[in-house]
Amino acid sequence: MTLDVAAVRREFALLSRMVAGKPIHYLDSANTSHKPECVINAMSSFMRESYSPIGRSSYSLATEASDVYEAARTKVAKFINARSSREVVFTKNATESLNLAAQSWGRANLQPGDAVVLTHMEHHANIVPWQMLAKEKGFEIRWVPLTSDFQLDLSSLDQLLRGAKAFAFTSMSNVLGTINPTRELCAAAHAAGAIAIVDGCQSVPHMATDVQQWNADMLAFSSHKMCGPTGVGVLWAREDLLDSMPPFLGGGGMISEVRLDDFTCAELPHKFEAGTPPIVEVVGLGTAVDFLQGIGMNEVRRHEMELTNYAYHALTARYGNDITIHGPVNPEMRGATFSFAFRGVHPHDVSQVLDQHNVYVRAGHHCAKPLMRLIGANATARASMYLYSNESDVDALVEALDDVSSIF
Amino acid sequence: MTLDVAAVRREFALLSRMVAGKPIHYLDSANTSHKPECVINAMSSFMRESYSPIGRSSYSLATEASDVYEAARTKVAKFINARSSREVVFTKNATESLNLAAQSWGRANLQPGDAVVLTHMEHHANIVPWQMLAKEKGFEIRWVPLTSDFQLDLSSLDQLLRGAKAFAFTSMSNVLGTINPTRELCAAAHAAGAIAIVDGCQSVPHMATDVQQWNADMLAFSSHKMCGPTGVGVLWAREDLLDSMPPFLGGGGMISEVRLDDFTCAELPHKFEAGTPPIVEVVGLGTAVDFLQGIGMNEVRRHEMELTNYAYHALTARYGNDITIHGPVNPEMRGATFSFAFRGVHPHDVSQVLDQHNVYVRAGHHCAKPLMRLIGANATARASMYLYSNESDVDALVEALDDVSSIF
Amino acid sequence: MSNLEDLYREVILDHYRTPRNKGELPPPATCTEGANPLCGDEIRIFLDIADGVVRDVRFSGHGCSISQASASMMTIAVKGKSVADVRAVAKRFKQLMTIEEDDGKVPADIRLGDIEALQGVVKYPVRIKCAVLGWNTLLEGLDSART
Amino acid sequence: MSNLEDLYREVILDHYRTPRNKGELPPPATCTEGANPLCGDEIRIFLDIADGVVRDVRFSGHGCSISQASASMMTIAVKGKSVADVRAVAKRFKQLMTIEEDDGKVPADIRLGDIEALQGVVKYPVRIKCAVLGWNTLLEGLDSART
Ligand SMILES: Cc1ncc(COP(=O)(O)O)c(C=O)c1O
Ligand SMILES: Cc1ncc(COP(=O)(O)O)c(C=O)c1O
Repeated sequence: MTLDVAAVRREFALLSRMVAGKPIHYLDSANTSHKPECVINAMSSFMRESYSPIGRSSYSLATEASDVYEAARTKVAKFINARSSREVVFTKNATESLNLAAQSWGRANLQPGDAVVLTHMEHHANIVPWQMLAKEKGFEIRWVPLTSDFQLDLSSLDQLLRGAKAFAFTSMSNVLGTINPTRELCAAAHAAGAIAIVDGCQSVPHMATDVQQWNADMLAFSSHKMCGPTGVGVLWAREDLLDSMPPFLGGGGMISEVRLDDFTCAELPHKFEAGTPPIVEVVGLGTAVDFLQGIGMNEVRRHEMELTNYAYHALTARYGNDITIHGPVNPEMRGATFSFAFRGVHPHDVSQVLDQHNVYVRAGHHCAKPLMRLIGANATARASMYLYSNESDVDALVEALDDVSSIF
Repeated sequence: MTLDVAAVRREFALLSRMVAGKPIHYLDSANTSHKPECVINAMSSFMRESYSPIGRSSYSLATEASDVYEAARTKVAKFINARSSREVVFTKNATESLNLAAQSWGRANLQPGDAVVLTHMEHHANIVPWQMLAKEKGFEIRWVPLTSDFQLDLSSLDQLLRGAKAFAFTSMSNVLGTINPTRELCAAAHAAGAIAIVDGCQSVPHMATDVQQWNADMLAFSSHKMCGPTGVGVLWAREDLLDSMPPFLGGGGMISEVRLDDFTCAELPHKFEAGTPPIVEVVGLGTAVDFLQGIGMNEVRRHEMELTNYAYHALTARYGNDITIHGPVNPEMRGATFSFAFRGVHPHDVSQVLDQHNVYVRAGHHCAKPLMRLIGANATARASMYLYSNESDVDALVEALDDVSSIF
Repeated sequence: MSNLEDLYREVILDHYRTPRNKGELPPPATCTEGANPLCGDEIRIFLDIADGVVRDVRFSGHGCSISQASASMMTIAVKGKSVADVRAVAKRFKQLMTIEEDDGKVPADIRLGDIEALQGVVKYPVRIKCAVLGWNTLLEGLDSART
Repeated sequence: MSNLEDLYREVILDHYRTPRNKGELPPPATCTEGANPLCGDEIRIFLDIADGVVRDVRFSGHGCSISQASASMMTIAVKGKSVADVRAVAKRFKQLMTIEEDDGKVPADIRLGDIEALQGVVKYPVRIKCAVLGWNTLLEGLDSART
């Protein structure tokens, strides 16, 4: 059974929006994804019919809402094959998840002389939290370099990991599309006695995730990139690790006792969910997970691989040396995210011209400045696709690029 | 022009929900408020028609969405009479806002020997973040006591503030309903050389707010208590203060430059908004602000004062000494939040019986354990009202309490 | 009158109004504390154990009718029983409360008697925590008495 | 062909393709750096100021067509002008870009000439930052030259 992209697209009202009388081509899904009707409806109906505080109040409306909220946690836990839903902490976005990892686990475990290993293809969200903490704690940050074909250069990994306490890396690059060998990287971290923290923002929405098969220690991802609402992210971590970590944000819901001189923490996962959580958003995320699983993550991946293949050939066949795609060639080794340089035209100008054709790509550094510096670009244009993208989106991109040539 | 509560109620679909064939009486608005149709619709239509990443991408859809997002910031700034929208930082909830204040301002400014002054009526959200930081930094926390009529006891305030660096207090108690003299408290803080951090969670939704008139330094509040969506909160702070504060969460959007060895911060307010913000929720909050301002905050306050008066008299007239209301008597000095003890029956049992009559009150410690200890209760039942509450809600409460008497 | 008869059965209200074995036991009896952070309920269980038998038991603290009645009924059910039997009763009770599955390990002759009146609680999930508070604290007490 | 003629006017593309005064000036000329974090554009402005007159100016760095063309046209507009006049031109330009209000303080005889071709940028708000990058850096340069 293959993904029926026309049927999928009908679920996404925004994709049939017309601008200046012409259809739009949204090619910025690595940034954020659109929302299917089922998610929008789940949120609206919940607010109209069932909205209530969760956890804290005991009347029937509140119990009902708490059940829906906790059911969403269970869905998310199953989606990534977590051992237990106690391992699933809801945050506001993946950035908060990674900051939680750094501030809570990191502040408790890192000292001068220690090292944290990152890679040259990390998003700022997996760099800056470590830099902030390193300033305070004085540990070292080491960087895994890249090969010329946009893979992690693992030749000196064991050396880099020597004495490291954590290895934090992305499972898929948001610029290059490169899919990293997450399972092997986790094993390498463990062999060196480090924990493995996976930034799953770009892979979790696009392919099946199994934290047990990876043998990862933590995983961060965002709802808004996987058909879910904004305002909610996830930190998954091994239960014993979460148990050992000090709290991150303090407030209601995360405590067991508060006296004038001290407080004690609540049980997992509440210990890490201070304050009123994004109740409606978590409900929406639960529906997004149902939606994705209804289609099947392997189908999503297959569709994107086909589209990747189609796009790669369409772009290079038409523009040859005029286009440089920063990323692996083989669709098996990459996601449907294309960063490219076009005939020396500045990416800002490229995206401006494409915009005129309702082709929406992102231009800039994609929150990965160290990587940009490495590939020698100040900015790139990036076209990224998802389960609802189709060949006509690719064709529109190819066609519109021709207009870039005609102006510049 | 007075508030037309029947008209207001028509905006809130949930309030006309029937449970077991009978209308519901939602009396837990101090916990979280329901959402008017305009807010639900603003969120749905935004997701269906205009959803897009903000800030980072430059195509027209993204620019459009950024404009709506920033317009909401301006609305919030005007709502509290901030000098500039650069002073408005979007967080995930008021709890995060207060943790931001503690972790960013506090970690940079507090040393052993310093003091932070809190009050005995604070919510855990304005206690635990300071306790967490005090453990790390070794400063002292001092507590403003209460008078027997549930006001802050200001007789020794100047002494408590001596040498303090910050005074963090709630503008309205979420348990007692007490409205604190925020402007005077800010002045007292400043006279002692301390900054004034206001927890506005309970007052901002219910009465007009003017941070300039208060002369406050920071203000935290939550969208979900003021007709807005979950998943978004606000930290307002004076621009020069925000400018002087180190970043809180690190990641995309909050940086200006990232190199392997360091990063620099973006301008306000982006410096404090790491990662993809709660885009749809901010749009919803903007609509909630429009909704509240359409009615007028003075009208909201007047309505709630009338209801407070009505409820106070209805409860005491019927139950006399059988009911103890923990909070001020005078409706001018309190919000529409009633914590009470009823004939020695445990609050959990009270709320259980009330639930059977579709009267939804909260039972527990209301995230204010130090206050509970002070008033000598382990828990209270709490009925709290909002602009959509009416006399029939109060009548239902009074009636249902009779059933508590009959069982216990 | 509401239809809460299922929850607030007469026997429960009786134990709530007139708790049995409420009070304390002096050392060497053990004292174990338990709390329910959600509603603020707190309980202490005093156990006098000798030769593998719970010779005496008391409870103190404060809480709602369900937690108080459950603790009171619990003291009657365990007093004079062997530690092994007490554990079996506790397990059966948690099965009744649907928070433990019936793994067939509790002997068939272990009966709950009056305590079964608490099964109405199952319809009110938040109250299950109230009902088991005393029992969990009891089990902790047994554990600490052993060591 | 799209209708971007408003944005990418011929004179702009000409300055982009053949930037004027691109390069560096040796000390004692001042060098001021500017950047647009959103798109990664970076610019450096070199200023040789004597007796209150901008005797020479150069720019280097990289950026999109709008930022490059704007900087190039800017160098022509300011070279040989008094610092006061340069400030007035910059102010007028920012008024054109709608990021400063016309407070009537810029003398009427200060004209922008070719630079007015950039007014099409106003329809594309994100690009305004590109257009003013060189000008803001110029103003910073004037400030630092004074001190
Ligand atoms: C006075 C007060 N402060 C802080 C909070 C915390 O707000 P939130 O849960 O939205 O973070 C609340 C509400 O729970 C409150 O009533
Ligand atoms: C690889 C990667 N990590 C982290 C993030 C941050 O996610 P968010 O902005 O949702 O916090 C993103 C997306 O922006 C990303 O692509």
